[in-house]
Amino acid sequence: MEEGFNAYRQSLESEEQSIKSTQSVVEQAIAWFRAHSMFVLAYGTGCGAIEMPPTFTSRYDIERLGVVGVATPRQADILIVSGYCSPKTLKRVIRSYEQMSDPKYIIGLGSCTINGGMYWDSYNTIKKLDDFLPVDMYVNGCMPRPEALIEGFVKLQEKIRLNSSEAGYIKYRDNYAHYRANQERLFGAQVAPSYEENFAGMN
Amino acid sequence: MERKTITIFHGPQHPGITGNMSVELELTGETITKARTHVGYLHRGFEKLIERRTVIQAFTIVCRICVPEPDPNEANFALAVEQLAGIEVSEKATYIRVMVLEMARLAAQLLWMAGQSGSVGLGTVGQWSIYDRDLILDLFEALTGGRVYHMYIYPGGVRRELPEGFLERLGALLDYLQKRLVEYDRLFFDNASFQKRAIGVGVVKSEEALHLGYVGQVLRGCGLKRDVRRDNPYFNYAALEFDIPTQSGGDVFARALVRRAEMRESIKILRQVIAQMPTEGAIMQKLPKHRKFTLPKEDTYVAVESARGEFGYYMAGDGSEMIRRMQVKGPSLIHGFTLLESLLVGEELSNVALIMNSLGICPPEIER
Amino acid sequence: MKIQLKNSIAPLGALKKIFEHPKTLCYPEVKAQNVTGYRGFHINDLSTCIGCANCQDVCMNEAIDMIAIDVDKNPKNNSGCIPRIDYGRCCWCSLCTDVCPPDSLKLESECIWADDDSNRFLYLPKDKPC
Amino acid sequence: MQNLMQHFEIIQKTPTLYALHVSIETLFNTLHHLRYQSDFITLSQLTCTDWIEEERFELGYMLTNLERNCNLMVKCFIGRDDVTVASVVTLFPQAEVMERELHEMFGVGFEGNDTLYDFALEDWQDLPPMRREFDTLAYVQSHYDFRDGRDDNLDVKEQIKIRKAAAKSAKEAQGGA
Repeated sequence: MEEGFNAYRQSLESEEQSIKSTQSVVEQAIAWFRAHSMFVLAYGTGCGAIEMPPTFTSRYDIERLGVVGVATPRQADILIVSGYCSPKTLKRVIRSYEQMSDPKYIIGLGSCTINGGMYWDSYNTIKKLDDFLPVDMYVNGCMPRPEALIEGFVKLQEKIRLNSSEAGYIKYRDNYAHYRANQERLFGAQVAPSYEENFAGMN
Repeated sequence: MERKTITIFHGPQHPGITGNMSVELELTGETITKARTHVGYLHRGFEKLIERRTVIQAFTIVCRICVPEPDPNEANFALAVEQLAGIEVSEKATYIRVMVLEMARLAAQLLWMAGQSGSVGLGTVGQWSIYDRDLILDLFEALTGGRVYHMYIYPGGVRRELPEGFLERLGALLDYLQKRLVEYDRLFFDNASFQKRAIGVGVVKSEEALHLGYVGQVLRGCGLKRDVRRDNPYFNYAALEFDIPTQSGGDVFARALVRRAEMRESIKILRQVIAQMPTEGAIMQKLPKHRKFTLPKEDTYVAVESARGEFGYYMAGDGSEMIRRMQVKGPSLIHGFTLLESLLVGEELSNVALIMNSLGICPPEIER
Repeated sequence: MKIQLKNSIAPLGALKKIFEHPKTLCYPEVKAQNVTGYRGFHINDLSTCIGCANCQDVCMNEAIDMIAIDVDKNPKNNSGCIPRIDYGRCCWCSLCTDVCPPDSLKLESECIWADDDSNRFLYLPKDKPC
Repeated sequence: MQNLMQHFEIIQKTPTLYALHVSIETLFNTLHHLRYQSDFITLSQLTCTDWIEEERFELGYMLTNLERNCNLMVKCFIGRDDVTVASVVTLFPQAEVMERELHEMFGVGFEGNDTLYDFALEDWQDLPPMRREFDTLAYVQSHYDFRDGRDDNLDVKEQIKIRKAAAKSAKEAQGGA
């Protein structure tokens, strides 16, 4: 019996066959391409940004998996929220996320995105990231090691290939009122203009 | 022809910025006419959180203050607590602390090299130097149990004994790095494309440098020999032999050359530490009433030399278990505001990332 | 300083690295090597844990809950409680293991966990002697 | 240093750290004197400590000398509410941002510094956060949510009592039978 990563992969493989039979060949191909070209927005929002250089350079070289960094939100598919978010950063993160084009995914890096982390009693960090943005994958650790970040990416690839209907950007579109209400509650009058009209031409 | 002035934000989401901060630039053509720094994207209220925690609880949080180089924070915290409480640290623990600090300095310089070379478009240097930094982090992992946040230098000593064969591993790594530094010279410091971009850019005037409180490579890059390790020795730096490299140019290239020489000095210090490391002795002086440890109603200021300059803590106790006030003085506060705002005026837009990297501005320590 | 032609050509020496063996760690295919003493997930030896809640007291992140267990594995456990750690709070500082009187709570070197459900990060330490 | 010690009541704290207490009226003149008549030409840190029991703040100007091997803390007690201190921007230009920070974090006013806008916080409505009466945990509880699922946390001391009582009653029941 394998542990950890390999066990997860084995359990997926058996599932994969049953899911694949419901997808058409074209859908499978599109999902495969999506999963193997993930462009990451170079926005280091917190501590976690320090483990991103090792992940992207020669030691761990995540480009093996088709993950590349890009400079602008318009080109990016993945936003890594690397750790704690102050409300001031969160405003910018939301703006960056809304500028990205579908399909787009969020990885929450570190404990702080899950339940506040070690800044749980700080007046200037948010505690639950998924109140404000749809997070597709959480990576645990403080700092998460580069291996953990890679594992997050691999699991995200599996998710894209097998459960493309559960992606965060679809959740964001369907439950926009919920996310918007939370954003308005935190930012008050300073909240960014509503994004809702951009959903119109999509469905 | 009338020239139009436009205002742009350089950051926070920008690959050419050193962390999560932004500079508001007014541009006429390509030339910057006014710069204003904005911080606060990473404000976590450390100083407030520390007021709510006991001494040993606060110990785990201080290393998060500066992300690229957490160890000077731990050293400062330990120094301040020891000074207020009057705790003596054993010789072996002191040597281990010096070793940790110098390893952290090397790692930080290698990370800086990746940023600096990236800002002039030399991608290969970053691929190499971050690999080499990872080798140092591997040693940290074996020694402290953490890759980036070590939480190792504890008030009263250090937390763990040296693992078996650690000094040999460190010695082998130093041999390797010494060879690599020659290759870095060829690839980066002597590279014509870097020299063309860096020489004469971001010149700091040496006559105002001392008065305005600049520290670290900015001072040493304009020929002023100031280093906390020499001027105000802590731990046992007074007993170790090393030089303080200086350059006279004051520009980005001079600061790069200072850092290049400093890496060699760090290796020199580490070799002495390996040779002199005591084999016997305790590594930890237990704090009295460990979990309910109290600080007297006193205050102090301590400073260590980080990879980017003087890093100081002001600490005041009030006779209770909590620390009344701890204020951080990082090198980036003055560099990021007073210096950067004046240095950018008259420069071209493409040099912003170059200058910011060369000053080593690290936003988490500006706003804590 | 004068920039010489040599300085333009010398960096090309880096090309000789093409012939060296790649040094990349291929993580998902090759399992990561465990480091002894790395601060990873918690393990708790239930046959020695006394349920004293020292770990809960010292944790400044309030990451540790004491929860009741069904089966008593240690007769000396007066409270019948064992720690459970919220990994949305933990910072792996290992203070809880430092203050553990019977040394039952430890950190193992396993440390990788990614999940898409944020509510799963409440971790009951594995019952494993160390 | 000897010369300065004759002029001011300077206390030596450690071999390289000196402290000097002045009143708020003489603060600016003292700093002016030190800046132009002595070696202490750099302001490296501006600290503020809240002594809420004594109803006062303690400002600390950390001066460093030309050789960078000696620090002098010039300290001054000021009231906690509606206090303005003369700004030292004219003496030390780097004080601009330090005063901006203290203004935001403690609500201390600095007369003569016209850049006291937002430093780190954006659109902050509450008390200045570093004041002792600002309770960060209460603020967190009213503004942010924590994740659910941790309600089964038990108080260990209670549990020990309950279990002891249960064991006792079980014993008594056994003894009765």
